[in-house]
Amino acid sequence: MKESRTLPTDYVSSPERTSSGRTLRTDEMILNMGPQHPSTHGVLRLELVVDGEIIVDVIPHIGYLHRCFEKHAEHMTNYQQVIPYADRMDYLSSMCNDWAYALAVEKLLKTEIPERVQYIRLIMAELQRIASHLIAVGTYAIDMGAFTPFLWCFRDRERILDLFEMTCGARLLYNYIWVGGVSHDLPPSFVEKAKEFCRDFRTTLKEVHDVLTYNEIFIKRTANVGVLPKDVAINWACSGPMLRGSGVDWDLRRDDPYGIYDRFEWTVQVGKGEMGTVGDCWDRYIVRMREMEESTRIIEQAVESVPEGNVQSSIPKRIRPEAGEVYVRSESPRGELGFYVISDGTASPYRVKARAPAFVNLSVLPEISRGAMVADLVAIVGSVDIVLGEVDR
Amino acid sequence: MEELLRSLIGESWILYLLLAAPPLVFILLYALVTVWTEMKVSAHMQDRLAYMYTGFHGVLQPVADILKLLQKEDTIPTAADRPLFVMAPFLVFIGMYAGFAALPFSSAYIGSNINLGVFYIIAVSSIGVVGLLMAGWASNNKWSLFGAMRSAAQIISYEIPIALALLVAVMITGSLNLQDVIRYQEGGILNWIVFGGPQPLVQKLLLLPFTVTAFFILFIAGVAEVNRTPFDLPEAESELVQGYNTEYSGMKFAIFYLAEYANMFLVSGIAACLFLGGWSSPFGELMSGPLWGVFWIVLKGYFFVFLQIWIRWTLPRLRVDQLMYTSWKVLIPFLFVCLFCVGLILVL
Amino acid sequence: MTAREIFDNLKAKFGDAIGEAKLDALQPWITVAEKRAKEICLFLRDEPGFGFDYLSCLSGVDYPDGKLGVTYHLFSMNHKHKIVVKALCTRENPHVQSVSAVWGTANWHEREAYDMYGIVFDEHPDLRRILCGDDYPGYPLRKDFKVPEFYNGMKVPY
Amino acid sequence: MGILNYKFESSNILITSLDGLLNWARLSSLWQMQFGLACCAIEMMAASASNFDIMRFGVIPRATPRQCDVMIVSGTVTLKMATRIKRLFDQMPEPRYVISMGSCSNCGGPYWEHGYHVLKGVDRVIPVDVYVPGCPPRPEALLEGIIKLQEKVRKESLAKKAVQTV
Repeated sequence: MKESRTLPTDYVSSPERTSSGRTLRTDEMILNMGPQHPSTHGVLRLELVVDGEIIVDVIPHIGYLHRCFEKHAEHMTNYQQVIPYADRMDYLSSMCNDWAYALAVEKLLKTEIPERVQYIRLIMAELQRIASHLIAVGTYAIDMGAFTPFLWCFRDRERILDLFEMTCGARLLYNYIWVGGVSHDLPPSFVEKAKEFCRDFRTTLKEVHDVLTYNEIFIKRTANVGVLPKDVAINWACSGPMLRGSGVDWDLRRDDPYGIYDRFEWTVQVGKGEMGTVGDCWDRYIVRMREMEESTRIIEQAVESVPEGNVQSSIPKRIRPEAGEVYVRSESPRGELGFYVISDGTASPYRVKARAPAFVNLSVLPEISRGAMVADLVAIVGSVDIVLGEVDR
Repeated sequence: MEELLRSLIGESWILYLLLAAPPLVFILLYALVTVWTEMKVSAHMQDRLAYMYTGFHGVLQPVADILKLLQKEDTIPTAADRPLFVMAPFLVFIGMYAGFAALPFSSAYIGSNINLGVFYIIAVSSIGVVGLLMAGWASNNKWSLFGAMRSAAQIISYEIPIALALLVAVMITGSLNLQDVIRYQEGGILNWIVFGGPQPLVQKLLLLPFTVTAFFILFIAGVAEVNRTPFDLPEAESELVQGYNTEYSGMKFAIFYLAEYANMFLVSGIAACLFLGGWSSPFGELMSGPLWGVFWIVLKGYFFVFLQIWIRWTLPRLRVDQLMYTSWKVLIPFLFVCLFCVGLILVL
Repeated sequence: MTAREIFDNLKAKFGDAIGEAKLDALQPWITVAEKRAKEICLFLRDEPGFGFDYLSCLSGVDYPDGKLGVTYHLFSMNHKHKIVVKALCTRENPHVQSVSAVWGTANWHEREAYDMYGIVFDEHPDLRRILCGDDYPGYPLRKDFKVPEFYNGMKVPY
Repeated sequence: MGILNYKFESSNILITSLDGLLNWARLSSLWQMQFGLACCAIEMMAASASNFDIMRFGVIPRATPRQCDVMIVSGTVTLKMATRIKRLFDQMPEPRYVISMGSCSNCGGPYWEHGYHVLKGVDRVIPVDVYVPGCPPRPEALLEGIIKLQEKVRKESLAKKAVQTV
């Protein structure tokens, strides 16, 4: 396949490095990383211009998993039918995608959501956040060369998947949160199992902290690497742990509230530059670790007080929202997940645009990886935590 | 053993074959065991089981792997430099195997009992680098080249701490002959050089901190020398795909694999010989003798192989500049201090 | 700041460049001239009263009346207010001024809109297709898009 | 004695037992190519993680196609990726096998109708040995796929082929 390559306009072909008064000219090498590479987390392709091991420039090429989500959404015969495709968009946080899409359509419909549904959705989204962050942390450990924490993370993730499975029968892609409600009610032993999980999960977190977070080598590899300053982060519209890692106290769950997050006690975790500079890879990593703790807290509070009630609000089988458009955003594990839905009054959406957080977060990659080493690039890509299904949609 | 065989067979090529064969047999057997051990040890650290379906708990898995690799198509990339590409794995293997020639397996058996044993091992262990560099260059793959450059830089840098650490032991024993070094340490665990050697008590206590430091550094540098985590940069999977052996398949890859595992034992064995009494029994006269000697050195060597496996599945990987920093700015200065103090104590 | 105030302010500053607006919609929007998008966006970002420093989303749309459009969802981190800005262009001459110099994030979003709708963003530093291959025929999200029978020798329809 | 005669005519004992040994080696050491495409890749990772532990069958992930025996196409194959998958498959040395994991790579899955950028089945570019259905298949289903592939390998006869060609 033919693909053109362009270099940025400010690119200098042979940088001159002066050492002890003499000029040393070096040649760059173009290195193709991906689409099949162990650390690209899927089918991302990075074109690296390297000078030895130092990265001069990175040109990401995406689209190797472009599955035409938006086209499918327009061609569905029903608003509800989009949800399975939203599931497959960011396959690590299907629950959050479903919720975000449902929120958008519900806003168009101006429906009220039963109280029980609010609780169930919140519990599911937070469990999903933990599951997603566990993969982020686990694969990050692999990128750093430590294999064992990855398996520990997956072991605990399986317990969350068990909870999902007993609720809706699926392990990965759930189609659980529907417009106006959820597909099934919670099974009888769910609350008990969820509490048990929250209790045991703290032990795993401690284990991962012991073996990875405060490991000297790990800190050396991630601190002061890939520093994303606050203003750059906002200008490039980064969101989620990426933005919080840069020290911006910003969480849509609190600042643009949706659901019932305001009823629980939890804090927004922000990167403080404990091991290096604010906004480095270690900060992004630790924000994820601490968010898992916060999510556990939220779940513990929420499962205590799930009210009885209906799990489907009374909306017609075939939804026809009045013509209009809405952009609704929510905090997925990777950041601001927005759905821009245009309705023309018929039963299927006229246009659905998904604002994928990973897509936006990835676009800042060249900005933060120039001048780093090849090994650092692996650390940076890992800390951005991309899911290619979402980047390419 | 050498004399015995010489008297039986006389000076002929069969003699040399017989003398050279034991390490090869050992390497093959050891590699099969270690591949299995590595997977099982890692699996039990990670709450799983690993190989289960080939023989009892998968003990035949390495055999299956080797047999399968033998059947694989032997691909050589079109753009590769064919002669170098084919030669590289053998060169790596030769470098490793030549090292085993001077490794004493017991008081009765050593491939070649040369007086410059330590020096010889340091010298031949660098041959492997040429092979790695050749592999990376000949593959005509940029990742391979990266891996090769990294491994060359790494092995050359870590050769120096290894040589200096060995020098500490050599200074105490006063010999470069490995058999002599081991005989010097005979008579129980307290005579091992890591515990100061068979010196008078005061001198021994004075030497102790330096010998222990030198031994630790030798172990760390040894791990780096064989490219194991946290120093596995040449084949860092998440960075360089498979490093220098990216383009190798089938038997050539198997040889690289074998050489890596054998190298693990070689550095462990040398550390054991110079600091832990080699084939000598830790209980003095008890359980000593030529055959017990094989047992002891394999046990000691294998203990460090196990440690290397343990470390590999626990620690993340260093970055290339941090690797160089560790060698040149941490390990080497420490060793210079050790060398100076050991020399001072021995003179006094 | 409410949508009405934002609209009035913009109207006072840019006059004709500000087109129709729907301020009573679920999320009020303002239309701006596609040739002056960058200038207006820069004002929206830098004017202290507005402070729209966060471009949430930029999407291309193919409207039923045959026009193409770009929708910007702006948000201010300081003032916590939002506004939707739209720029419309015709199918025959799909040119819109790029805002990637105002918000870095617009770079990839605009490339995506170009890829999907064929909207050309003038002054964009690196306008290439982003999701589809470089030689992919047509702009897939346009309503009149026909799936190609073959692409690079591979059959595309089921 | 018909059966015995027949056996001696078509093959001989030596080749049969050598075949058995070689097939056993190949089927118990199926090194997998470490690459994932989409959702199914997560289930593939879950299959190699502690709970399912695909390594019990001797399946180890290798990062380079040169050292792999089986390619698990885990997820949607897009038109842009299809050529890359073909190349990766070409880089794998014989004998090689392909497991198509999930509906997307079997036939396009949910993207079969409007997926203008989705290849409707990876078998349009590379030959597939085992299809694992599901969207995504559970890790158990992938394990089943591995077992099916092992059955297939067990019935092969490489040695006979080699003798015949010589």
